[in-house]
Amino acid sequence: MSDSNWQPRIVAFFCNWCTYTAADLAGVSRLKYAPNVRVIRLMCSGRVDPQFILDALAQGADGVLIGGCHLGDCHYVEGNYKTIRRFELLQRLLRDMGIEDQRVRLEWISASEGERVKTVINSMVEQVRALGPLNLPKRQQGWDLEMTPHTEPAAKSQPAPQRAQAEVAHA
Amino acid sequence: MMRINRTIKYEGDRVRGFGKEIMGVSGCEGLQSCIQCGTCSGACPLSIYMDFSPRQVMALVRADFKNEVLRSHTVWLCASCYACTTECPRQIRITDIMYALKQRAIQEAIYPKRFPIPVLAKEFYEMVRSQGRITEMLLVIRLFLKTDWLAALSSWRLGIGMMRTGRFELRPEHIKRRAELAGMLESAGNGGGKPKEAA
Amino acid sequence: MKYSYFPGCSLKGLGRSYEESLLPVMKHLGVELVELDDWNCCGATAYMSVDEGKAAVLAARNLAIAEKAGPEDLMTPCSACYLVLNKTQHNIADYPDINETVRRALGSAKLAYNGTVKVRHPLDMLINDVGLDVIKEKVVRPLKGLKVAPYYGCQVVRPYATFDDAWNPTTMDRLLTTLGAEVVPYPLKTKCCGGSLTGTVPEAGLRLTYILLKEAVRRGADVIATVCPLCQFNLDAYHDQINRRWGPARVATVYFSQLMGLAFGLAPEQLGLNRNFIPMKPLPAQQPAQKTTV
Amino acid sequence: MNTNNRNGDVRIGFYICHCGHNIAGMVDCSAVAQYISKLPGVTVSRDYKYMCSDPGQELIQQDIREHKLNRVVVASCSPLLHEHTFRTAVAAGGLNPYFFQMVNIREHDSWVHTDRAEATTKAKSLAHAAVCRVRFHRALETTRVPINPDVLVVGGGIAGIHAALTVANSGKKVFLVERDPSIGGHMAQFDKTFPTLDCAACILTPKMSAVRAHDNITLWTYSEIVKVSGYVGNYTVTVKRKPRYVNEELCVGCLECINACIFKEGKFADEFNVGLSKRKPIYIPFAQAVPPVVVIDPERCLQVRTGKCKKTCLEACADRKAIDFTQKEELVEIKVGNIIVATGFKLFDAKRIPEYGYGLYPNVVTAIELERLVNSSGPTAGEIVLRDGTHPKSVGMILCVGSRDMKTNRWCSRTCCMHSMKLAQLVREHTDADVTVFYMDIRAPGKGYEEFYDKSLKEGIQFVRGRVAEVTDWAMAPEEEGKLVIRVEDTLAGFVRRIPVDMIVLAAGMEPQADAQAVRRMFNMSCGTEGWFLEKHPKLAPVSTFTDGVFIAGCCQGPKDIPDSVAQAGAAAAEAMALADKGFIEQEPNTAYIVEADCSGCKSCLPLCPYTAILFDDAKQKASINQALCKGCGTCVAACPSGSIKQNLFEDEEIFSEIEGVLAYV
Repeated sequence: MSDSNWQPRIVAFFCNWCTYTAADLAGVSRLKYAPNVRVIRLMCSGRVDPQFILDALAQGADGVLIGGCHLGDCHYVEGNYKTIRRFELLQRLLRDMGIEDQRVRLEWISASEGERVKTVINSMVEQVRALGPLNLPKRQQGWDLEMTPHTEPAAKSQPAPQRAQAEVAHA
Repeated sequence: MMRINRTIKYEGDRVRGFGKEIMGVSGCEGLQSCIQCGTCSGACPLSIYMDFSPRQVMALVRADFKNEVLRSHTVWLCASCYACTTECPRQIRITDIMYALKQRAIQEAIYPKRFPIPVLAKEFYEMVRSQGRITEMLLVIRLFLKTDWLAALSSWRLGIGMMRTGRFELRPEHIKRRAELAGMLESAGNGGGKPKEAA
Repeated sequence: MKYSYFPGCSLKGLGRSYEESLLPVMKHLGVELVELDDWNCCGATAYMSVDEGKAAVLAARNLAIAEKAGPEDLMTPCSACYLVLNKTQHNIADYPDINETVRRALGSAKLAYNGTVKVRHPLDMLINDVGLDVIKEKVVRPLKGLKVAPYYGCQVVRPYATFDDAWNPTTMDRLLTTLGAEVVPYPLKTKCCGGSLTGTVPEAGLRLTYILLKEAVRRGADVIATVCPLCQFNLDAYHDQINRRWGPARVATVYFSQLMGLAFGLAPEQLGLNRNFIPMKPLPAQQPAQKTTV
Repeated sequence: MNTNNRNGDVRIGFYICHCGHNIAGMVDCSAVAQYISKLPGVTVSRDYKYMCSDPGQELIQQDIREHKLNRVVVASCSPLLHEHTFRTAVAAGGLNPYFFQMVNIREHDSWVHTDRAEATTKAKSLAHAAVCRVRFHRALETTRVPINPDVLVVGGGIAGIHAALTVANSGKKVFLVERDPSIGGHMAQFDKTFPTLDCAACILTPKMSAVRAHDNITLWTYSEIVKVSGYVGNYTVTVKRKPRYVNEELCVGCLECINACIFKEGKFADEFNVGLSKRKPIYIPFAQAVPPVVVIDPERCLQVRTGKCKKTCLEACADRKAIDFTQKEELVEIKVGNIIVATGFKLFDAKRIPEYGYGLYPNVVTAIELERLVNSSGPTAGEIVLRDGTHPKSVGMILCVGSRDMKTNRWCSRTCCMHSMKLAQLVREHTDADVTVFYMDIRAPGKGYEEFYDKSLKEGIQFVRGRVAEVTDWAMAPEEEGKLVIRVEDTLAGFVRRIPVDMIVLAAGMEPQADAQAVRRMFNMSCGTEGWFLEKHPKLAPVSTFTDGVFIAGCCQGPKDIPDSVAQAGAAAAEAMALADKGFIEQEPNTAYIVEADCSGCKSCLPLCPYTAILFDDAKQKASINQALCKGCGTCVAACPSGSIKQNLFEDEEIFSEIEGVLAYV
């Protein structure tokens, strides 16, 4: 938190049917919440590839929020159950990488819960603000340095985000 | 002779910001959504003795009629039975609003003269501050001295009864660490729930 | 079973017969009560009228001491104390400004409160922890034929109690039935007794007391059972004034713990029953105390 | 289409909409346009007052022609609102409509933030992301799926009845499924209807008969929906038909069997008369029931329960042989294109407000109970009587019981004011009792409703403005002895009153059906926090849901009176008919597909698909996706270990570039 101008940047993946609609409802209801979240619309939270999350963090996001329908309410029957499974595995990986649990959050928000969009986003922003910047791109450089002298296959710092980054290097 | 009163209210009679101030006290924010249904007054066992019903007090506070509210008997007749708070369909904590109003009345020394209830509250406050506990008989005697010592005489029967039943206790109860408590209350600062600006 | 015990000022003064009866009854049930070290006045309703922040500090000091003393629940028999301690718990949790005031004040005396204490009323604890079965086993002299009006008053069920219904509480009804008493339907069981208004504005306060007494008489009650020292005092001490103003409404008012003691076969003088203005009539159909064979 | 190749020359047109003041008030639109204009590939970047207006759309089309744009990004409102509009505009300009991306800077930005600089920053980064993403877009084609013209209507109250008749009259087949043994719903229980005071049975019965007589309507009462699958145009619905132990085709409704039942007297609470009368185990719900067929209560019938009854009913039915104890529960599968859900409401249980003494004092009744008492075919033949059989001299009506109350239901039930005033007038008509109505606010905004209020006042009905605090039976004054006492603040007079009455009528409010959540899940609808089914748009799509081909009507969407329910039912019928008449639906081309060369044949994807759209070719050891079955959730895409599954409109590179874009602008 050295930089006093620092503002948390959070990437959100919202499912089209529940959470995205709820965010629209929050807008229609003119609820006010923190401006730090950038929403990317997907059809279902089941579409959230763990690589998206890693990529977002690698690109400089300080947190990632995933929003889906409540369990049992998925527009596609059970996509959100798949989301949980992946999410739990990913959190283990993130923990190993030293990334705090609170930075990546999974929330169920139904189409009618505009108010909840507001509270979830506000609390997420506050949580991430309290944790401070993630600075994963910089940290990655540090890991690379650690890696270079030894060539053992350290499971700890599997540079998954790098792979993701490589895939989007389209320029 | 027919006595008539003028009851019109002018804008100048309002104390702008009073309603907002009360609604800003923790626990009193619900007042904003009052729909004047009168459940509070209907549920209140003492509303029949009040000059303004609890519902009217809610309306007066919201409309900034500070002097009317603080001068009324209503807040002092509230016995804190919480019937209004439990029954209010808007879940307004009416009892807590009454407390906030009592606090302001005492702070600004606006309350009916020689009215025993605010005096009781203040005596109670003082006794707790100095002793940490309440000795009821002592409190009652001090209350009578400050309000209506004649009434004390008329209650002699009750006093004798208390002696007979072994409850006429004038030795003040107090806690051991009186200084600790006094210090704590000191550092709590004044002003009903609202902390002083952190130093 | 062990509990922290917060008696409150009234149980040392006007309501001492409540403590006098509650302690032996609890002991009889094998419940250990440990009085809170150097407890102070909870602040009651009067203190909140003067300064809500300080009122919260007063209550919080007791909660902090209880938390430090151990993990036991904090039992408090006085309705006002029960309400104030619970209310303070809620306020500390719900309102950051109150939380901050309390934290600062407790800190000045090297105390802290983390919100872990559970405040319990004896009725809650008797029904839910001890259990009516255990109580029934201890009854050696059932209160057969005794008609009791169960009077809960306001602050024990409103608005923070969770152990019973705010409109029609039944815990004491069930307890009294277990003791063998007959509970009369008493629609005023949660109405206000007038509180301190009986002394300060008797015209209004005593009228409330009178209504309670009159309805109990109308319902044929031999005795009113209560859970609060102020209720007991109001219903018991002002009969001459009430009589003068509105006519007679004579019925005794005792604590539920005193009735428990009687049913357990404890001596009346051991239970503070001698402290009543209007004494309770001897139990109808006096049976010799005998051990029931179960 | 010379520029479809993603590696070709990308020429992006960017448009930011002011939406009047809605966006421009919080976002500096020209600054955003300026910022975007500098990004690579952006040919045109403009801000404009209303992009969705005709000139706005024309602007896009003109730019496509003049600047040879091959990608379009519009930053405006939610794509759920206007994506279709702009895609159509892009197509009209000569581009494939899927070379378009929309940015939501109204609902997700200007409306929810308060700091202009921050909101502008957010708009820039969201727009940046869209510009990054759109370059990867590909030309896609929508697919057309035919629609089954048949319609299912769920619920046989007035809304369901009206919807079914409307659709059937247009010549389409309708299945009307009702859970109870008869259609008619709550309306059948009413005596008169406000504000015209015409008899409910007189106007409802003809419609009920019409349902039964209609060639296009298949009426299944005593039946419930248990499963729904498929999608708009092609739903498969499983209906559970409960055994009524009476053959509907053979029963003529002569009721001989009821007289013959071994129970000589009614013994069980009659549902239709809300327990005010008793019925036998074999009964007809009410005189005008449709179908006019008896039903046997399996919980009560001795034969069904024990198999040891003399079966006097069978004897009475004789050679008609309509009674059939061998009936079993049946599951029937039907195929429909559209579904109208009209499952109605449940009455609030007045016991939940103990202050009013319902269930404790026998002469505290609910409005629907009074409705049955006033009805000439009701349990008292239209006489308003107390439990002891005498006539009340005074009646108090308490409004908003379980409405506008945060401890129970916070919404206004909308009908209770009018309903209570109607009952008040009927009480005045039937008895000489004084009637006092206790209200918080009288809400009479419908056509002829205010006039009805006026009529009530003129008929001498007392109105006391105040929410009743309690109802007791303890007397404080001589006139209160033996009465029910209402304690209330008369807020207009300004004091507390105690009002003794003989009878109290509680206007219990409406709440969602107990199984609303299960029904919602079955039809894939949303619920508001209160539990009412959620319409797609509160103003502009009031009977649509978020699931295409599923419409809602009547009180399942929220409290309403008969006129509103009927209007909504008509609207839902029209929506369903419009879809059916179109004959096909266009499917969003967001399906997943497999790049066969990359598929390793691991089969990880197979169990993930809830629609069994993924097939596996054992010979080739490759998976493939049936485009007709795929719904486009993308779950398999995220799971494929070899990255061989892709999703149209949500390609990995599209999303990765969107991530990069939102994080590009600091």
